[in-house]
Amino acid sequence: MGSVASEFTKGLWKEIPPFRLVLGLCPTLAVTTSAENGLGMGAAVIFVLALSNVLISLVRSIIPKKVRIACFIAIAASLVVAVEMLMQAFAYPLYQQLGIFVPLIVVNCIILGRAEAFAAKNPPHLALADGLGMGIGFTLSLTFLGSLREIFGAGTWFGHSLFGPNYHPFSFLVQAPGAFVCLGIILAGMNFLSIWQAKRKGLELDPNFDAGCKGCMACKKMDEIAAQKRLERLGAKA
Amino acid sequence: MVNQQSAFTVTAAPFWHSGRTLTGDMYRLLLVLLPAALLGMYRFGYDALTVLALAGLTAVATEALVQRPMRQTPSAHDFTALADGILFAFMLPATAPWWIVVVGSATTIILGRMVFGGYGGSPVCAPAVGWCVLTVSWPAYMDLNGMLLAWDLVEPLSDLKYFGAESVAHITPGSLLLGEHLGALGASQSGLVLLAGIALLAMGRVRWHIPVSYLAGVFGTALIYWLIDPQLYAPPLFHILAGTTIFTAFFLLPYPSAAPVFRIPMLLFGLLAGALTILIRVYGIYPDGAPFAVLLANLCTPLLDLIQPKPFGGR
Amino acid sequence: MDIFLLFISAIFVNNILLAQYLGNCPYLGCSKEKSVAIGMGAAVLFVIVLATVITFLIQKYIMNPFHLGYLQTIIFILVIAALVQFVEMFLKKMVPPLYKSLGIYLPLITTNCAVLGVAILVQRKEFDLWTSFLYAIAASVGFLLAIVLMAGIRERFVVTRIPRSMQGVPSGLVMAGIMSLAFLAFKGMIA
Amino acid sequence: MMEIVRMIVVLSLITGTAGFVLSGLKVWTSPIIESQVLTYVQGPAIKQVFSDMANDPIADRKKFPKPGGGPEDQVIVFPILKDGKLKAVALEGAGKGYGGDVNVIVGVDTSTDTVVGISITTHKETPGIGSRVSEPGFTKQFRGRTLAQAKLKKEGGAIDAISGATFSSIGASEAVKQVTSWYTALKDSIKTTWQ
Repeated sequence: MGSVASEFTKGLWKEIPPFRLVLGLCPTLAVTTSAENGLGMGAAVIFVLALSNVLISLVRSIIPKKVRIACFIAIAASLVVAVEMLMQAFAYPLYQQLGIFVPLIVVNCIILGRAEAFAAKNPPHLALADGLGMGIGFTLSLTFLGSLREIFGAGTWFGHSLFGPNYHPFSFLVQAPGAFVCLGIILAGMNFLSIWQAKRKGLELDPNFDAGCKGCMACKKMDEIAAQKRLERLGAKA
Repeated sequence: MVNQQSAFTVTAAPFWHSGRTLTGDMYRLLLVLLPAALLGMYRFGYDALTVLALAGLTAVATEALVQRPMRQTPSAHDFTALADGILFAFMLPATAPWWIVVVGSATTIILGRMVFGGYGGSPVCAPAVGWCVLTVSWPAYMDLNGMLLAWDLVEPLSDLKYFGAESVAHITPGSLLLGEHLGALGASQSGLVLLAGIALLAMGRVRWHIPVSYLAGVFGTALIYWLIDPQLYAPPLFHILAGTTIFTAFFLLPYPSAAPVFRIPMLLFGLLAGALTILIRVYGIYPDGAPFAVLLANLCTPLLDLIQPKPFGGR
Repeated sequence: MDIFLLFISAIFVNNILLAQYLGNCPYLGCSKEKSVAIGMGAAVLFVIVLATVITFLIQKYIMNPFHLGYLQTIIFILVIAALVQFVEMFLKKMVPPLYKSLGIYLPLITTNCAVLGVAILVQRKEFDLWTSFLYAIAASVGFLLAIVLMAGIRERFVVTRIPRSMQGVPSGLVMAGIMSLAFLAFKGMIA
Repeated sequence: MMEIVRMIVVLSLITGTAGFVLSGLKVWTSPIIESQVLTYVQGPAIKQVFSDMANDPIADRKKFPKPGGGPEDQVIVFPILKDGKLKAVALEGAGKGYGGDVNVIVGVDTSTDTVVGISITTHKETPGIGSRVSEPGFTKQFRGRTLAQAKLKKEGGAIDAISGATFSSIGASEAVKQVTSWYTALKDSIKTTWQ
């Protein structure tokens, strides 16, 4: 186990959530139509993630193994309800903008993924560092993607016009298809960087670099199922 | 990773080359499109030439630029990028501003094919992707009527969309065939495009199933609507000759990697795209839905291709 | 006729995956193989319809009378989690063939945001029970359609020269973008 | 056995604590949320009706018992004051349109008992057809009408329904009627509250 600093900083670049660990795609795609929405969503996620990590880490020894997922969900859901209320009370326009994606933070794989992979095995101060780091990394990515889409897709940044009236915004980017394409290209860029770095340092490439959502149990299981099906088919043919 | 070319190399010598090459195919494609392009230039003037040249050039340059980091051997000499660029330019208004042509042409190459590994890997028709991206981004600059104000003619499909079937009743099939109306740069020269398509068929570069079933799909669906209410819906022949229908049938739909390869799937593919074209023209917000219909049909290609002939002796 | 419009709208115009961005994790995770995609799609259809109806009844007969609306998120997710567990046990015991084809996907569905998303959406849209039921079916059929089409295309990626850094999720995302672009053709057909 | 007891205890402990904390949070935030919602949903509509307001009707709002409603039902009245004196009030009513409720803010002048104007806050009507009830072409008709005139022509009022959007027009008109009936019932207590 690393130090607080290393647990914190890994979320900022080495394992930055939606770009490296492909976690929490739905809000990443849906709310990044502008930089401001990305930032707001990120703030809500920081709050939930950091607190849920700490709480889960605190109660990790008393939770029975069989119902641990239910406990994680209960804790995360309470925090999400709290965020919902706070957001309505103090940032109502943002709440309206983010819409259904605020309650959906609870099923964001990032929360359960970190709970399962980190908070349930580590002491609270490390869990807090991990949660904050991951949360801030998530916010940075969302703001980055939101800025990219807003600047080119609408010609503004945080609502300020950038290029003047002669700029014809490439509005493909702020529509649904643009979200997918933009995120896909950014992920490809991150992969390209990993490959390039590995080659330059003469290291073996992490064999899992494109395995998809690493922290989320669902995807791992999915690959197992796919492999199993393939085996079954081969068996049937032979 | 069973991902590289090695996936294909499982044969034993000797081989016999059919003589058909990619370069040759593209060369013929560009050649048969030349008359339609020339007529487009004659009708829309110098602008048309600029758009064609810019689109072709951008396509080739983008491909070359993207191939470097992808570590592919440059393949500008096989004309595929040029052909994609020209096919894309054929669907633009002749007066499209330069930046729209550049962005669209680059999108065609990058999103349409390079992200999937280049020509032959693309699951969708690349020029249709470029056209659709531009249409959802800058509808005003892709609006044929609005962009070609300097000409006294009208664009039949926009008129149909906004003013109803009466406003296009006076347009005869003959004038549509000759392209005596506003329209996309090359694609609206229906007569010459049709001749080009027939030439490709005759040369054996395109099989008849897709174009014929597509035109049948367009005709059939339009006929149903026309029979329901001839006052409200345009006649089927109008839908076949107006807009980019014929161009779509011969040049977009049979896009090599994106169309099915078996006979029955090809026929279904064409019919599906034809029906979708009319549905988009009747209900959608875009006057000419043909490239969208191409994309939608392309998405179904892998599923359609499941309808395969049984191998002899297979179970 | 309204039912027809509801279906067209939920399947094509406002597709839950391509226009509303719900359920993208399984969309990208399970679309590498057609058989897996069909299994996942069917399981999602089953769970979404069941969960929507049950959460609707809970909202109407338990939460509204007791003014517990603010606890919607927590109650819904716990109900869905319990429901999925229960369905799994029930299928295992009572309908083994169905369990064999759908059962393996069920544990993964609890954290699928499409399920909670549809349950909350029908509340926000203030549908009645019958409309909610139909909407749940339509939305999940849209999910099934998108994921099966995607799986068909991605199966072919195995034999193409996709650049190394685009393999896996990135090419899947770009393809999803093109699919979403194609579905924009239906825009305006139904308001 | 021990295991099951522990599971139940832990789960109920967690949910119990969560419920306790959340209900506390709810008690704290609900008044703030209410005024936020009013500011961002009803606020702009009130501003549209009364372009020259001196006070903040959202902050000065008062609740009155709903006429004909149960003991817990309440109506919110937004006062428009000038020099500390009541000039007009705004109330929100709802009527059933084509797609769902049409919510309308209605401003009523308290000295003349006429409608100052209406503004649609939320509706679920078909965009482009029923949604035209929120356009000035329809809402302007209510300006300056007496309470009796503020309904559709076929009901004996003075308002033209939008052709092709009859249900939506009826919904909006129902909402206005609801407000006028409340206003008539509450007029005296409103006037005594703000003088």
